[in-house]
Amino acid sequence: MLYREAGQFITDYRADKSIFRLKQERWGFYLLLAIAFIFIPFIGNDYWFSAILIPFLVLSLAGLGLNLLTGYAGQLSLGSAAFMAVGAFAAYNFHLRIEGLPFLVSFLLGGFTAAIVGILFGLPSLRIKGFYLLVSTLAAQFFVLWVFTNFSWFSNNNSSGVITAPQLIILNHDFSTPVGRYLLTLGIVVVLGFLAKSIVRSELGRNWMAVRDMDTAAAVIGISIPKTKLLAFGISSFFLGIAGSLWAFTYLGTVEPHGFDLTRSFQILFIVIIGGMGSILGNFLGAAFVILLPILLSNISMNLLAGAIDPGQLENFQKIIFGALIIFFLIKEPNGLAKVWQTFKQRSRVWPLRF
Amino acid sequence: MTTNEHLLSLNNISLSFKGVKAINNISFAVNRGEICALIGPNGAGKSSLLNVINGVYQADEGEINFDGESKKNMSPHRSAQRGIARTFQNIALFKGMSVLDNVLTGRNLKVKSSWVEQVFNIGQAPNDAVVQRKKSEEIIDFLKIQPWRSSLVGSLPYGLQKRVELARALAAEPKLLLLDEPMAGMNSDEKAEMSRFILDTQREFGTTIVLIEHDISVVMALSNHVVVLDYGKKIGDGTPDEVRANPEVIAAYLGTKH
Amino acid sequence: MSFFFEVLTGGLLAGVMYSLVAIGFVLIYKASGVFNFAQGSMVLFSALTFVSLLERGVPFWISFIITLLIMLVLAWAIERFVLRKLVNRSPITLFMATLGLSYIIEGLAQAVWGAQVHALDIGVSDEPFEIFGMLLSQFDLFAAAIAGILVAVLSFLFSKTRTGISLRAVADDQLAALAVGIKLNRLWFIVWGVAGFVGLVAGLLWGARVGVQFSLSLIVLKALPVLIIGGFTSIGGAIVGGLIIGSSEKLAEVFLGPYIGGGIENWFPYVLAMLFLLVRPSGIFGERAIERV
Amino acid sequence: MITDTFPNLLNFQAFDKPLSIAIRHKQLGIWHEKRWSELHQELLQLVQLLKEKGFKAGDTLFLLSHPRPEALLLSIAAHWLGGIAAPLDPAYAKSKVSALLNALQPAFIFAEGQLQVDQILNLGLSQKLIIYADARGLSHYENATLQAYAAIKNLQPIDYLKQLSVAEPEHTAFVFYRLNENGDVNLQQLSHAEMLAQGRKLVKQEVLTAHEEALAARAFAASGHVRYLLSPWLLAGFKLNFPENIDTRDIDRRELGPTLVAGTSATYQRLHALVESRLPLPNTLHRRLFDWAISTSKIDFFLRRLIAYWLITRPLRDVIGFSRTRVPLLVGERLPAKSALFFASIGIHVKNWPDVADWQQSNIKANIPKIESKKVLSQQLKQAGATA
Repeated sequence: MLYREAGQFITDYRADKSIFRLKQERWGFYLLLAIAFIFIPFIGNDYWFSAILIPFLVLSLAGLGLNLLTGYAGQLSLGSAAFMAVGAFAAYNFHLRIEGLPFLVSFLLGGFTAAIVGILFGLPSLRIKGFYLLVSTLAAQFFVLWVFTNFSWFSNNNSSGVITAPQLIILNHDFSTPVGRYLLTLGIVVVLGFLAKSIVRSELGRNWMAVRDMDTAAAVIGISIPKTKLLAFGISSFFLGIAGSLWAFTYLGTVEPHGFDLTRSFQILFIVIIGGMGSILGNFLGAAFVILLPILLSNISMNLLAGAIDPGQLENFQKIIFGALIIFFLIKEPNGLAKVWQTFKQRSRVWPLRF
Repeated sequence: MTTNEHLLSLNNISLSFKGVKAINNISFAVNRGEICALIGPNGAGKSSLLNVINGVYQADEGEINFDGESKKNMSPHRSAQRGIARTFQNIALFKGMSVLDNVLTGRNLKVKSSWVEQVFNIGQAPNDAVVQRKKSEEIIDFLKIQPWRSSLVGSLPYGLQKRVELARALAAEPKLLLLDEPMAGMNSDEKAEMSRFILDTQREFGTTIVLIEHDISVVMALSNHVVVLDYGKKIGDGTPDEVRANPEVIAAYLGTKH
Repeated sequence: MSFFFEVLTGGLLAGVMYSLVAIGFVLIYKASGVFNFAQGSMVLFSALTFVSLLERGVPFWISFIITLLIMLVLAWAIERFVLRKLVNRSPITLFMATLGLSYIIEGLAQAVWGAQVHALDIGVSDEPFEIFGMLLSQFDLFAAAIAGILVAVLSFLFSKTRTGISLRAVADDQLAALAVGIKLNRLWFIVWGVAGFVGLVAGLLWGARVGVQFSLSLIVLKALPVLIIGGFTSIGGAIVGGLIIGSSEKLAEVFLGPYIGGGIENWFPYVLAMLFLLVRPSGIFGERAIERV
Repeated sequence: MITDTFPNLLNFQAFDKPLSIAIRHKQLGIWHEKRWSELHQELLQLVQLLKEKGFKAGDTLFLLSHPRPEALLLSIAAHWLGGIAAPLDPAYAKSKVSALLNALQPAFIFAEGQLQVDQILNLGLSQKLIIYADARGLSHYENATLQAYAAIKNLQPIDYLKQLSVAEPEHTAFVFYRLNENGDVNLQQLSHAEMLAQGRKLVKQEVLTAHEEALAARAFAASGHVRYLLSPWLLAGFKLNFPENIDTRDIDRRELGPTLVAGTSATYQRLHALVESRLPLPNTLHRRLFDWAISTSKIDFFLRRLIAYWLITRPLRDVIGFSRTRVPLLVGERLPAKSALFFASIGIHVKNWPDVADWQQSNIKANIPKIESKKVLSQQLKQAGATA
């Protein structure tokens, strides 16, 4: 609507593969990055970084992880938090037990460990579909947490299974300040975001969607279902694993296994549903929603209702509202906020005409 | 028993669901480069037969010889690798993907680069991507669906979806193409167009085609070879004219309205 | 040896509880193909309502009736405002909707009745008595009896009454059922209502056992493996599955626990269910469908 | 000073700006570009091909095709050898085209693809050569006169320094045929000089430069397009763009955003109808805004124009691919008031240029749709040649 497309045509296929076809979109995105990396660090305060921005980023990443599995490959999972836990605890142990291992590397290794565990619990998906798969992912959820609580080795014999963040130092620059942790998280999330985008646009991404939309046809045109599904589990868990490390070490600082319990998995699932299945952007929208709504509610009850509602009740209302929202989205906009954005963009492309 | 000019031959195939015989001891052979039509009343077992040929169903008895290799049964994946592509009676496209992406998935077996190479756009990936895109575009051009290249298949009219599904099958550059009622629910113009596409496919790519079709006029116009099924049995097999002359066929099929 | 049997029967009787919840699932799944994750919160909600009424001095049966009515209203609301708007959506979607539903119901229950634990006494003593040299809980036997009766009644209803028959028809083929003029909406309402009733019974028994508290809603997680093993569409299967899960997890806890660490009953049922799946992907009693293409 | 003919001008452009883009053709989803030098090379190969096939001065090359670079280049190659290009309107009814072909008994034909080739072969003409561009479906045809355009790739181009173009300005460059209602063949002969003169007039008046982007959505099947698109292209040396196919031309126009559009009344009316069909529904706020914005009422003030421009006309122009259009030409008959008003109201001021309709009655008679003995027709054709 506001910008012209005329004259933006492609003369080779490589150009057509770029994520933002129109230069205006490209610029808009760069601007966004600039704001996130340069502007916000200056204006943001510690509360914003620690209580809103960092968890927002980490949950976006987690949602991304689950979205790859559920939104793109169509495999439902209730075990997301378990894979986050694996990532976090693995990273912690790598960093703890390998002398002088840069923590970024240990994050990465944590991610890979999560991927392996993910593939293990994904194996049943080769024989079973739909709800039946829930069993496998729930098994992961409970088994993993049980392991981390029962075997204190994983938490370096900490009585309550708590693990603590390593020194966040890259090239002897300390990232443990709120701004530092924000920038660190942002950097990792942006990189992984691009990675995810190029995965879903690659052949693998297409195969995932093919399996999701019609697995019989996918098999008939020669897509290897087992490979496709297991890769989905592996890669999804890799993203979740990294998100776990960030959750534990750049957001909370210390975490116990039950920081990754079933409710966390649900929270991530909600992010995906509200944000939009099968969309990268959606995870960020969904995460923002899930983070901001409670804050909004509590502010309302604080300021408008002058704290008439006690926190316990507030939590209940939150639950009700979230439940209602989930149902609302499933009924009205099954493809979530991302779809809303998509529709808006499409409408404005043809504005002032209808189509 | 398969001589060289037979691309596909079925020997005494039988299949049953829960005791009900869907296919009863059927044998026939398809020559290289021919268009072979399977006809017969609804429930004659035509679709089931296609499903057996490319391994969606596993035959209870009998064996399939494809391209000089005999198998009792094959997985769909294996049969795709060996060059069998197909379309489905009720369209089985990937509704959430664009036309181009659907056609691209059809080429998944031709892709040279590994997924890692593709994700990081290294190694063979950059060239491979271009090659696959070009091939897909050629198919899109061949079936004249350029205007819808980037629209979601779910949003396209029925006739077009049928064409896109054919495109996806052709993208695999198959030796054998199985078409399950490619013209079901089309008007005469669309049928004519689709027939033309099918003929061109056979001529341009030398693809052997086995198709199921109810419209006898289309069958007679298109096919070099007709096999007639009724209640899971083969009751006719030969050139269109031979079949048209076959009294049993007339009784079982041509007599009844379809 | 007798100790083994003691654990076994204890497990079996606990399994009865699982079965009770699982039955609620099966009913709804048969009728609407919905995997109702909210079953657990329905159990919690009903128990909480009941006990709160009781605490406010309402007589036992009155509060039972009231609770039942509330559960019916709930069922009606669910059918009217959720299911009806999600007809012929994918099962996954429906499942996620019930996930949202469970959040609403739990939030509602605690917002109205508070989150503290309530003790519930339904007048059945829980002190164990000895039989064939092993200790059995009187309460467990009572629960088993109730479950038995419930199952008997349900299976009678579903084999004899019109509703029951149309339910089976729907389970077989929704379109065909619609064609012969079965009103799905009405059926769904009934089924959810019955599921609510079953949930109430289960809620009372569990509540009396462990106290009425939030954790009640978590037994839904146990019901899942039960269903996997028993098959989603068979009440009998739900019972058997419940018994298998109940007993095996207790046995595992007692005999495996010491070696690999306690608290394994959280995940053991799932592992067991997975093993089942690998052997028999559609459960013991569930029927396998042929894929049409 | 080189003589004023199409081939010479192409020579000139190839020397003047060898490396700048001359032609874009959207194929297989992307715009394929050709530079003037490449174009020149291809032209020389085509000349070679035509020579080999015995095309000589005075021969006519008939073109059955939608707009394609191949058709364009072949025309100029024919000119090179002193021949004439006769494009047949692809919008013409099949039966009429067949009737024309029968009447005219062409020896050299360019056919876009299988459909056209079939049409020609079914007529059983005694043609010497059929060049086809789109090989789809033709691989199994066994007809000695069939020749794939692609085959020129491995042809040794003529040495244009030794074999200069024999075309002369007063030669007929293009001839257009049509049938009147009682089946007489009418024709229109256009010389190089005349066409280029009018082209030059346009270039001068509209100040067309080498930077124009023109879209050739219609074939050069009407003299107007030769006058106002083809010759300006060769004179000003701008970029000529061909859409992927007739169905995608709207998408392609939007992608490209041409600066020069040469359309007929039909072209513009079609576009107008397209917009009409997609307007916001009546009695919606959206629609009211639209109407208010494009209303050409007298009460006009700065703010209104500003809002109208940014909210409606500018985006609308982009959607229909006119956002960069500097010279919207209307060739031939003028627009109906309604359409004219519409385009004016969104700031597209269509410029009307006359399409001189100097149709001459030939005494060739064609029969539509049935074909009678070709012998008689060919005799009539001979007479026509004698009398002309």
